[in-house]
Amino acid sequence: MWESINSFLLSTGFMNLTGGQLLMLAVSCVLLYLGIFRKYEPLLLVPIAFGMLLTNLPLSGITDGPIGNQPGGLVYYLYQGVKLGIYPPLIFLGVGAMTDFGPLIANPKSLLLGAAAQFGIFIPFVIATYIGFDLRAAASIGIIGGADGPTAIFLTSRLKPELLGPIAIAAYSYMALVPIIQPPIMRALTTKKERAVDMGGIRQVSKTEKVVFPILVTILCGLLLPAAVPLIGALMLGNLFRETGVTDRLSDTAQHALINILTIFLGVSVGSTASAERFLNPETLKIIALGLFAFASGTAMGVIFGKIMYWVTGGKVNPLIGSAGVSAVPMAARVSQVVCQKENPGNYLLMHAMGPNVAGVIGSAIAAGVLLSVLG
Amino acid sequence: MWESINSFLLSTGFMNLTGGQLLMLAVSCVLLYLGIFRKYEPLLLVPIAFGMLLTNLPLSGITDGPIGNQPGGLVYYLYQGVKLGIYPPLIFLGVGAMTDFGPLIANPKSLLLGAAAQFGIFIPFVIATYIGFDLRAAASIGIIGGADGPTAIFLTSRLKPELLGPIAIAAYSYMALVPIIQPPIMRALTTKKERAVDMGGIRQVSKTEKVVFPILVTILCGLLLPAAVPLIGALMLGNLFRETGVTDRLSDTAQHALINILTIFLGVSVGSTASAERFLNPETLKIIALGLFAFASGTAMGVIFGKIMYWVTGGKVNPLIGSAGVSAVPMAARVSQVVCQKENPGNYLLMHAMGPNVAGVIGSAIAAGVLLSVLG
Amino acid sequence: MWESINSFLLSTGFMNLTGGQLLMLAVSCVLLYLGIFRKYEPLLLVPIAFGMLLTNLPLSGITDGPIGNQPGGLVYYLYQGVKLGIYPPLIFLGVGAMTDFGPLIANPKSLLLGAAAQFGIFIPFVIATYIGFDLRAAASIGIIGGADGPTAIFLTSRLKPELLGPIAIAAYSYMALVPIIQPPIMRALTTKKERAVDMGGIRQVSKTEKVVFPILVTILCGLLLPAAVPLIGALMLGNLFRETGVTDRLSDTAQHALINILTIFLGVSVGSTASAERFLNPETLKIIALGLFAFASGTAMGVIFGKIMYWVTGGKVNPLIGSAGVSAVPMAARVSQVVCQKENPGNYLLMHAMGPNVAGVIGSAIAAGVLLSVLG
Amino acid sequence: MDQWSLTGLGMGTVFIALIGLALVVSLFPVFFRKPEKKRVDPAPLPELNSRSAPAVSSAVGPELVAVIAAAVAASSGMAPGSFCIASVAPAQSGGGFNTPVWGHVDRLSRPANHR
Amino acid sequence: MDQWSLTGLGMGTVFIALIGLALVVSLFPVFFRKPEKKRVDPAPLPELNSRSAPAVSSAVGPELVAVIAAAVAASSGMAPGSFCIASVAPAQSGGGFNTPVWGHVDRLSRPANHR
Amino acid sequence: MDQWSLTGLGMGTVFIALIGLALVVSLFPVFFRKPEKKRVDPAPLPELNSRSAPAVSSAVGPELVAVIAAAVAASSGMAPGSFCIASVAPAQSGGGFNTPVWGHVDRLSRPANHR
Ligand code: NA
Ligand code: NA
Ligand code: NA
Repeated sequence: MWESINSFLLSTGFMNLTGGQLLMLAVSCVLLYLGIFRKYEPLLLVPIAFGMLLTNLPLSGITDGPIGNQPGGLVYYLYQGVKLGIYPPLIFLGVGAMTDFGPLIANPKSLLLGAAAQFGIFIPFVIATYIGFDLRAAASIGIIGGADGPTAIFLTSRLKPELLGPIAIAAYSYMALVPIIQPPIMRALTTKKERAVDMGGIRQVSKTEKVVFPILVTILCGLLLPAAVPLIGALMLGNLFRETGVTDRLSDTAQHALINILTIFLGVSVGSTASAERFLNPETLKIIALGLFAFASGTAMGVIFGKIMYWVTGGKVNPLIGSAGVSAVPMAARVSQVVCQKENPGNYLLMHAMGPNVAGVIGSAIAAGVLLSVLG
Repeated sequence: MWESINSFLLSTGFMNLTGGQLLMLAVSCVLLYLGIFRKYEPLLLVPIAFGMLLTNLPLSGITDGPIGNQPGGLVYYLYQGVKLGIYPPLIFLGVGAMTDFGPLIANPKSLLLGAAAQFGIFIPFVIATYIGFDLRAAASIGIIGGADGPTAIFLTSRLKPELLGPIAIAAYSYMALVPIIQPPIMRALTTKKERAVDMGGIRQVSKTEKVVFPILVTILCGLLLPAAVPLIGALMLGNLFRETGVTDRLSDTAQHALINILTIFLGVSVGSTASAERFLNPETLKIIALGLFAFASGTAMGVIFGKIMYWVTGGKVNPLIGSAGVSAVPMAARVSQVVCQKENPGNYLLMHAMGPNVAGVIGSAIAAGVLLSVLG
Repeated sequence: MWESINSFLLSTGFMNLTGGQLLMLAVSCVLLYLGIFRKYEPLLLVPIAFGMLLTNLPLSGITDGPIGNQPGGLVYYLYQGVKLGIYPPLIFLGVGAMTDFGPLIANPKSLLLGAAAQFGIFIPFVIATYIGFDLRAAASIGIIGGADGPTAIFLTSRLKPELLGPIAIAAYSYMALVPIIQPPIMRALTTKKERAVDMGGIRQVSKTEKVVFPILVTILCGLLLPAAVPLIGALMLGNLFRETGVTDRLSDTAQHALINILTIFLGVSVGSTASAERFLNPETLKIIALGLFAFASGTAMGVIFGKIMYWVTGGKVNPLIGSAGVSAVPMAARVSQVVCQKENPGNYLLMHAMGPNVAGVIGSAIAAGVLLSVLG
Repeated sequence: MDQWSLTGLGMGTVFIALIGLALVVSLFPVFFRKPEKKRVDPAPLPELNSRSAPAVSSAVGPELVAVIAAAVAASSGMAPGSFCIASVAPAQSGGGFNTPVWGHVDRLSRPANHR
Repeated sequence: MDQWSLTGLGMGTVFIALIGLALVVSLFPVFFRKPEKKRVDPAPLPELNSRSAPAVSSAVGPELVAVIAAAVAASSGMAPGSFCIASVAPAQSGGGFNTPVWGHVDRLSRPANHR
Repeated sequence: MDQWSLTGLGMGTVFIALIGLALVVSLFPVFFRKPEKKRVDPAPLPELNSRSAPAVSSAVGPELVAVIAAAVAASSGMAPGSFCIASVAPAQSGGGFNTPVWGHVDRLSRPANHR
């Protein structure tokens, strides 16, 4: 009996915990702290951090595949939805059902700013290739600058699944940090006068326009870039459910039960890829650093294009709405509003900034499609 | 670089769009229009039409299966639930949880009318075999006359999956058109006096009866026709959840989150079977025509049996409730009511028509079971 | 044609029903009666009994696996989530989101009582090995004493799936019978004075404590017993969603849409394992008998440990809260309350009994982990 | 089987099934006479502090065992009395607790939160 | 493809796509002029006993058939008139019933329960 | 392992685990003293037009980086200062925007709809 107790003791996690795993347990507790008490995108960071915690408990086998007759672990099965690219588009379905493209339709110029901010994907991508990452890893790092969780996870799961953990954590953390990362850059690149520009109200958009928009985007983007169809198509189908007025049941489920279930599954299984062996190496730090740079460069390029539009239109466009092009809906748009109101407290810029903001979602899905079709 | 841009251009959908696909994009836009603005069963037609649209965007690969290590497309995975016969019974679970069999229990004669209307399945089935369809295709076409989406999709996915697109579209479109298809037939086959018959009130049904009914139907139909168990069993389990009074949680989820999620998945993946190659051929037109004929003949046979019951009972049964036997719950029952009120405005026939209406759901599930057990 | 009608008749269930199946149909109707009209855990017993009913309708094929190109039956696919161990942890996610560990945190001594009641697992386990069950079957029978459906199903599906039917039925039935099984044992083992002990109020627990608790339990239990991670981890993640205050969306979905969907799937597929061949044998009776004994012995050992704590603390602990350690949340705690109030009507013991009650859930998950790691 | 036999078989089965059902259902009023006045409130929750509501009859315990025992006995040819569990004592106090576990957890835990 | 070409291709595609979209969307006001005053009530349910609400225009029937027939004809080179279904008679009564089936079942069955 | 050793192991593990937990939990009052008066309102939404609510402390930025850097350094034996990101400037304005993105999309888009 003593020897079986002994063998049992040797099979406990306490006896098998590596230093790296202990460190990772600490890191996941810090992420939980940031998610819960500092409210860093808690809907994603809490499941991700909990997945990290579970995967770093030794010998639990929850990420192991099936062996012979023995079934695999729980997280192994949940992870299949990430691996097969199922969760991110379906989460986008819910995001689409939550998104109002009205401000974008009212002001189609917004789309240009949503395009410009995608430099935040490609600048860090190029840099990453020069500091030693291969093209697929560099593309996965660059997509952090898309500021869009499902897009980042979709692309990374196809190109470089071993980097899923740090990339998802970087993407969601920096999205939460947008109100801290963006304002200094925005102020540095604009003059007081530019920041004070009042863009007036936005025109009202009819139901018909809102219904036609998602169908049109799907067809045009789908024809231009077939690889973007899963993301764009799902986003636009969700938006169509929202706007028809006769599919409220589907819209409601897409933006509640379905997205919440998949967010739990996605978060836990993405977090579970962050095992100590994979996560604790200098690459992770480089990813975290490049991710910050991605957000910063996207912001900067958005603002710079905003300035160009300011000049071209003779001062009618407030360049601060450019920074909202990085996505991070709706925080980046709110940052534009807050920074603007510092100069001109009565200026209600939010709706104007929502245009580039949602355009940024489309823009980064297209960028992801290009990367996927060339490298995938 | 130019050659890679060139090869990229050649990989866009614009360069690969066939005329058939362009046509199909137009057809899906028309279906979206009918679903959204004309309210043709929008909960199903919108996802189906969007699935058609997606599948006809060239090179997107969303319906491709996995190749080696490369995962399959999103819709390929969603389609598995159709292919394996999982979605339709689970959708029936929700339909059962939404259905009140009270009017049927109060008036068991209704079941006969629900049976008679199933000629609407077998008459077009026989005709289809004579105009060149094989037995499995003809059965799939006939089932359109069941006027029941999940049943039609369940049977077709097992017998003739390549016809799923046109059959699902025909089934849901004609269900939406029931108020236009049925009244002329009903008036042509009945006299003014028959249409005016007032059937009085219906008796109150106790909770015990409502609880016993689904259990009994499952056992009797299941013993008579094993192949109908998935559909009938799921329908009746959902209804049992509704009626027990102690499983409201399950009933609520079956008729909201679960049915909505599966409706999205089912609709998109059924629509995705309608690629240009498959859809654009004269067979599709024949299916559309036979589907209309199926609805018409089901209506006619229901009314004729209603007339027989009128004679047998000495004028106590209004033959207009016979047309409700085609299912298309609850529209066919409402049509009975409206046509009746034309003659006798104070006559409240709706509850009497709900009996054959829900009986028609059971009837067509049984008919599907017979077709499946012989041809499957 | 007559011969094909004949062959069709021979393929009906009526012609193929065995006496055992007829008996099982009757048993499932009785279980439905108990679930619906006597309210024996209806959320589980109704789907389980309906699954039993379906599986005993001959020739329906709903539990058959795929053969060649022919897809499997509906319940075959639903059962995969049981077989692969996916449903029970995800149901525990919802249970965690519904559970308030506050009373346990306020009174950590409760954990001892939750441990003691686990003798209710191991005493019948030992007895079962002596009356002819092998170790894996005996462990599956013992776990009935854990009074925790998902834990029992998780362990049995891994150790002895052929016993799933009787074990799940026994577990849920006896949980429903806790108010009848426990009180005589509780009164037999305690004095009037002991039963009247007033334990006062419980301290208020801060949000921070409630947030830290699930993280800590996951780490400590996960390190001690890796095999318990799926159950404990999911339970605690659900509880974390509940307590953070920033993940209410996820908590809400975990305790409604997700748990309800999986409860339906789990219930039906667990019930479907109870085919006549498997269920109708003397083993089943022994399991039912041992299950009752399991509940009784867990109750008794909980109360005995409660008495020990009564003596050690000089009469400050009411031994009646010990019986709540068997889990069966929250009924066992309510039984403690009711039995206590018989002696001392003003004594509000419920919150004190909730501590051992929820501790019992953790305790039996750990016990299941030990059994799984040694026998799995 | 040709299309006509299949049609005969199909409509025949549909009519047999639905006429059979109609016959059985038309007997319902014989078996389940009085319609209840109102739908029973789902899972009536007894007042926590009250002593009332002994809703579960004292005979409730052995039902499950009796039924399964009878089923097994009938199926295996054992004498029904040869295996006996009679010890589920009909608790005098009882208590009407038989309500869905999860629903309860939910309701119970709320007051605890707000104390 | 090296990182620079890929960047060119990527940003190029993003700009082409979004500029293209911007152009198309900026034509919206031309095609869909008047914004509606208020969002149409989702699936307006006609009063069960009223005779009003002939909301479905009488031309609604043949649309589906016409469109699909035209599509097939265009694709297969058939003469458009060679296959004809004209019998979907424009019902004078009609009735505005075209609302989601499940939603209706739900609404309809409730009064039935409470009678 | 026979049934008795397994029982010993099982009950032993259960007791060790739960006693261990009990010990740790009984230290909670030492670490987390004051119970908060009321549960914090989930994700308090700042008034869109107000300037108040700089809820996020200015030190929030570098936390994530610092922690992960320390973890990597500790694990890889690098000198902690050899890789440095110090540029997450503590924004004076800040803004309390750190709330769940989807929840917000939802809330934000509604007024836009109803304008
Ligand atoms: Na973006
Ligand atoms: Na039907
Ligand atoms: Na327990």
